[in-house]
Amino acid sequence: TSEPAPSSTATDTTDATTSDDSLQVVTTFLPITYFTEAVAGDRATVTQLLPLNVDPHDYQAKPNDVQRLADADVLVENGLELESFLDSLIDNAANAELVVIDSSEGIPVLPTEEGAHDHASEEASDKTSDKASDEASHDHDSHDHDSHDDHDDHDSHEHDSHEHSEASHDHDHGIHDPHLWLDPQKAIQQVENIRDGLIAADPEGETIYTANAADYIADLEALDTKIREQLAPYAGKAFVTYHDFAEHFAHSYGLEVEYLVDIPEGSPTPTDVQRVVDTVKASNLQVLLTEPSQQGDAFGAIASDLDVYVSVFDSMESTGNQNPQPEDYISTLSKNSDNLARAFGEPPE
Amino acid sequence: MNISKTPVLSVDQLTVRRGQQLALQAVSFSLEAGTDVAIIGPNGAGKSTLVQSILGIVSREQGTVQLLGQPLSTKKALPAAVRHQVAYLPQNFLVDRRLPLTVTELVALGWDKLGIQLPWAKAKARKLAVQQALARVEASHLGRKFISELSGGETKRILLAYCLVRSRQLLILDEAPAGLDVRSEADFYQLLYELKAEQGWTILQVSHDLDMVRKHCDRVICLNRRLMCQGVPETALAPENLTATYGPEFVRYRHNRHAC
Amino acid sequence: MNISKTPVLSVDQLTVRRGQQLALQAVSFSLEAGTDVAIIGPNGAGKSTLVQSILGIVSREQGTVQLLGQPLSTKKALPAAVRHQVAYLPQNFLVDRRLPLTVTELVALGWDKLGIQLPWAKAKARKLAVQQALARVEASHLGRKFISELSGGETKRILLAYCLVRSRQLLILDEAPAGLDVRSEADFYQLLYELKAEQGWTILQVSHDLDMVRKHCDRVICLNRRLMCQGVPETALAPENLTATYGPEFVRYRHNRHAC
Amino acid sequence: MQDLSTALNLFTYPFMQRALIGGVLTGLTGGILGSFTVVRQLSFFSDALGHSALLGISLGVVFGLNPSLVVLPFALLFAVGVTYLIEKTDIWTDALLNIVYSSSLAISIIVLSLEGTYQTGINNLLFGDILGVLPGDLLISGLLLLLSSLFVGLTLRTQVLLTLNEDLAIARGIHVFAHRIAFMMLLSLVVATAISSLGVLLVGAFVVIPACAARLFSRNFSSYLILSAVLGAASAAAGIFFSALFNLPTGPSIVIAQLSLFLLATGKKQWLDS
Amino acid sequence: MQDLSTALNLFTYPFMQRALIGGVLTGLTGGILGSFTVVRQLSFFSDALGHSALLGISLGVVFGLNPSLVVLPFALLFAVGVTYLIEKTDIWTDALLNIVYSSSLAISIIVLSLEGTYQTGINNLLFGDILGVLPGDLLISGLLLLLSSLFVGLTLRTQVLLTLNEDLAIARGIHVFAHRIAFMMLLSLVVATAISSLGVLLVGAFVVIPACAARLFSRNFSSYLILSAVLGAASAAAGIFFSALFNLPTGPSIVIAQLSLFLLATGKKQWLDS
Ligand SMILES: Nc1ncnc2c1ncn2[C@@H]1O[C@H](COP(=O)(O)OP(=O)(O)OP(=O)(O)O)[C@@H](O)[C@H]1O
Ligand SMILES: Nc1ncnc2c1ncn2[C@@H]1O[C@H](COP(=O)(O)OP(=O)(O)OP(=O)(O)O)[C@@H](O)[C@H]1O
Ligand SMILES: [Mg+2]
Ligand SMILES: [Mg+2]
Ligand SMILES: [Zn+2]
Repeated sequence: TSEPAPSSTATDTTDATTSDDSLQVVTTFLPITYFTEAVAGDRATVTQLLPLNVDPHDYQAKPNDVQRLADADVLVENGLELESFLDSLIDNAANAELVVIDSSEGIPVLPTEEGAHDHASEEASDKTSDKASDEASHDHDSHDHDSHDDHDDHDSHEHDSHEHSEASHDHDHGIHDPHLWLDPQKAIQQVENIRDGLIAADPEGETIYTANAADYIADLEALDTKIREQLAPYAGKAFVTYHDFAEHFAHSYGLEVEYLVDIPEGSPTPTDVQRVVDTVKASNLQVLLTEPSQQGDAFGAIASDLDVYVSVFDSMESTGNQNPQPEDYISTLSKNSDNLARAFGEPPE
Repeated sequence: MNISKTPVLSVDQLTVRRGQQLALQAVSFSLEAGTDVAIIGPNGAGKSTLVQSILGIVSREQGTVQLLGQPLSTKKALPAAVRHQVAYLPQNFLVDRRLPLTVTELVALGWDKLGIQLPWAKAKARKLAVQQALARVEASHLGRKFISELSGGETKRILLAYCLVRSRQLLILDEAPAGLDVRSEADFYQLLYELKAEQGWTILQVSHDLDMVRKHCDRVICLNRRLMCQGVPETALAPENLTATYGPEFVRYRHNRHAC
Repeated sequence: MNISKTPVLSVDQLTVRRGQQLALQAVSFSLEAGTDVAIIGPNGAGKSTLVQSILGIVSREQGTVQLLGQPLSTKKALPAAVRHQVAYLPQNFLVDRRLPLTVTELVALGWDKLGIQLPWAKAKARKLAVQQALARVEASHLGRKFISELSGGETKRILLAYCLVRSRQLLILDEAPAGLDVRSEADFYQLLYELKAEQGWTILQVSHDLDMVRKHCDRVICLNRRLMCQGVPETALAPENLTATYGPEFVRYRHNRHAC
Repeated sequence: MQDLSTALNLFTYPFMQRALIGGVLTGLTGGILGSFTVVRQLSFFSDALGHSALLGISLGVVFGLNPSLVVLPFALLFAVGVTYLIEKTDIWTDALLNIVYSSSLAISIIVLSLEGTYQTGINNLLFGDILGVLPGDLLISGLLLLLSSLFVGLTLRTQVLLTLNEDLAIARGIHVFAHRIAFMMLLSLVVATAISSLGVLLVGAFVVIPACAARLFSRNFSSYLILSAVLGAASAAAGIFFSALFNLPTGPSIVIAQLSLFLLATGKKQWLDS
Repeated sequence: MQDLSTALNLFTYPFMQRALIGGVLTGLTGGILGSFTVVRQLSFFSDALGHSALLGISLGVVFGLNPSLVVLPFALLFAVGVTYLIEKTDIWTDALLNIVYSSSLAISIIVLSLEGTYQTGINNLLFGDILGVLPGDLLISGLLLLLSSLFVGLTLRTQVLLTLNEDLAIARGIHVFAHRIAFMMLLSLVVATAISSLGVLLVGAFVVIPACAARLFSRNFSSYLILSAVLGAASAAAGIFFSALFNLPTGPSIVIAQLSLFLLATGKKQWLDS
């Protein structure tokens, strides 16, 4: 096509020439593309369905997307209802051969619990999430905000039609926080899921996929170790984001996360602001964190009142970078961790 | 008075409030079929209010109105039986200048019986009636113009065509000839005469032109918030009645005008 | 003609297009100071178009207009020098009925020099002038009403007060007396006479009332898309001129009207 | 730009055919109702309804009702309420719609913040997914087109007179308030139904833009009405085609097609006027 | 509901004090400009501008400009463009605003869907954060209030005549188009500046609702204008207070306060009329 589909494959030749010989893999959005590319390497052609700069909450389907799904062999999604536009796209593409890999399959998740912004009700939800999480990282009983993921999406933008039609609650919202990828431990499981899925779809590539995945997982383990060490001194401390999007991350590293509003377009009440102000004072925070695509200066007023800085925590749902590489995931999350450490007062190197 | 005939319109003890004041107080009168009746009175006397409250455009505080034997309620729309029997030409005709309605289409609206019907129902008869009505007010050349593109006098003529495009029993005119040129004004009175004499229409017109009223009308109603007098022109337009209606200095003015 | 005096208004070869047609073709005339000039002509003759194109409300296709010695351009607003010297009373006065403007406030707008000024500037003089103007058109009792709450004739009076609340050199009236009651109409002509004779205003009025024109005006301009004739009433209103302006059957109508 | 045959090839997919048919049907309906809507200064009705519907849905959620069952009754209630307010307050129609619009947004935010229920993104209703039109949606669109054509067709004269001048309408025995309510209810029905598949933005555009373009082109009311419907359908078709050809999101492409048409009409008017 | 002393205690925080001052200042400005905006059928101007501003920002980003530098020139251009279109097309003002609104949304989505632009959320501008008012914002609000008061105060007569009847205005030597543009530019300046801290919703409500409520209360134009400003300020203060007392989001609380005022005015009118 003359309008190249967003592709981050290093060897990105036109699909017309490669479509017959190599596996055509379509991914949904950025973190999934990182992971899939890391596993596929040169063995398959990986293209991302969404433009790089559009996060899944915002997506408007184009006619040609259907065709890309119709021509694809494999589709990799994050799952947990984040990519709500997919159902009708897949239906329309009518591609019986399409293999869909749900990268979140089988990964323990943090349940979202509606309401419950009051800190009183949190013990119960902590229990639930503790049981649900069987990963290495220990849990903190005092973990404050498991219960706040009553929105399943983040980041500054548009929270467009997530259809949580199969939500088991009587309320119309996702039951699980879908932002697994912000926790490297869960990212590893996603990579494993993708690896297994690709092997199933392309058994001949098994050795390549296994080797690639192992390399990447090693990197992720290293990243996890780095972050764990970096943040260990601050265990139990709270950090502040504009809205509530870092649950998985915080959970994994024994931190608490305080936030101003639960969803990006939520309007804070005076008490919300008061709570943040008081938290910053109590934890003696140096820095408040916003997302890179957050419009304007959301924390500006509070930051200047408290005389602290504003820094960034990137949730990686979209990027301005034209040619993202799997290593970007590592560096971005590492950067997030650095910023966080600085927020807790670590002196800059 | 002819007791055997039901009057075309009868208004009984009509009281109407506009804003804080009473614009009309206990006005009663009735119209005999086939007569041309003028309502006269000073500015703000309640003449327009009277005709509007008869038709239900302004709500009544008290009193009853009967049109062609049917009692009218201001809560409900005009009853089906009288709906097409009455035509009304308003004093001010405010329209949205951006509405793309042509003169022909406006006049055709006067012809339609506004029920449920196909848009092209009776297109031929309709077209013919519209053409005749436009010719009657000498406005055939205006047919394809938008109503927002007319001069003041042209608008008046078109409204007149709207009223008489279909035969009626009662024609209510609020200062219809104001804005017409001298020649059209004469045509207008001629037209009213024909409608009345040849087709038996009853006419209720608001007018400031006492000369014309004297000459053309069968009865006169003098109004100034209350009914000041009514009767044939000779008596109703007698100086003492006019003085009562328009105020004490009235006779001098009349004199002035007629010093020709 | 008096050559030494510059005319108050002079219109030269004015051509104006409205929609597809030319509403005015090559109309030229001029007004001497202190005269009362009538524009007459049938409906759609272009009378309103003429006054509107003089003031720049409708754009001109050709021709020039000079007001008090200042050339006017339709591209630009009226020059500052003449801005407060001319008042205009339109034929149709369309306002948004929801605008909360009172009669007093409307008339006061006529008094203001619309430049940059404090809202309370000269409040006293203004209030007095407004009161006087309202009294002059017998509308003092209407001062606190919203302009949307007036009857047709009341609106006309208020507009008149708006025009004469401050002294002017030129008063342009488009069918001002239409809608006034008999008594107010007489007052109106009396008022015009005073303004002209005592205060030296020049008056340009569009009128359909030939009797009044004959009696009150100094000059008459007969218009029917072109300038048909102009002159003192005796000559301009002669039967042959009227026939040329209004069409051949005109004389019969005149006869009809005067058979009193 | 894709090459033409690739683009045309897309139309062999049923989803494209459905989008095309759905777009054309809604274009016709929008054009027919829009010609009156615009004249009655109700241009922002769809936007106001769309944002109020959100409130309806959140209240529904609060009371444990199924959102899709709430929408239609809510829309009808909304129509009655707005007509009543317009009638009673005698405030500018667009201002009133704005008040309704801001207030419903504000109330829904507060309700949501109180209940802590999931925030159905405010913008959920803004963009629909015309590519996700289902066969059943087509049926509904068809029915609404039929209903609107019947309503406007059979009461055309009444509607025109009502729009022209209320006094004249009353003097002809038209029950103004009843007719206003009927029209508003029909409009809200159409808007509410279409919103779920097309989104507020597209529905609003379908109602307003073709009618305005038609206004600039037409020299009488009948041609205005017909042209409005035709332009609605044509711009939908053109927009979907462009969307396939240039690989752009479909909904916005339709709006752009409508806008182009409007600008064309403006240009033509400028050119004629000078 | 919190207890009163807790709520009052909130006002010892600087952010609450700034919110209060900012709200009152914007309420005054909105009321002053709003009284004319509403009469001129520009009620949806803020919404149209808000959504177009997004387009301006995305285009700015495409051309590598700093978004905050783009917004003001864009808003002024927008004002000129809209005034020009209203003048030239002679289409209903609200319909035109709707066209501008839908089209800018559609174009921005398309621009965003092209590659290489950075995603800014459509809705970012909808809800501002009155609690995030910076001391610098207060200065700007103060300046805008001053500017608006001066403009409206010093040209009051001209504005009123212009709003009343265009023909009369021309006959009095008023340059109608220039005055229209000036007013629109001022309005767009106020709206564009306020949007970033208050959000489109709140700005729109500040402009429309107090003016409509004032319209129902007042018996002449001067009281309409003054009351509109006063109600704007009072409802802002009341809204912020309620927000503290009942622990509700601040922006929506202000809108609710304004709405209550409007309904009160409606009720009073009903009661007087009967
Ligand atoms: N807005 C408009 N657009 C197009 N044509 C118009 C417009 N207004 C008036 N015309 C046409 O221009 C011509 C002159 O109109 P004008 O209003 O000047 O007439 P007039 O002499 O004032 O008539 P009247 O005595 O009825 O007031 C008429 O043919 C009329 O139809
Ligand atoms: N919409 C309104 N609201 C309040 N008062 C009104 C309204 N319309 C008219 N009035 C008042 O009601 C009274 C009667 O008005 P109406 O229009 O019936 O007078 P009219 O006899 O027709 O006068 P004209 O000869 O000037 O047409 C007047 O005092 C007028 O000010
Ligand atoms: Mg009257
Ligand atoms: Mg005229
Ligand atoms: Zn997210």
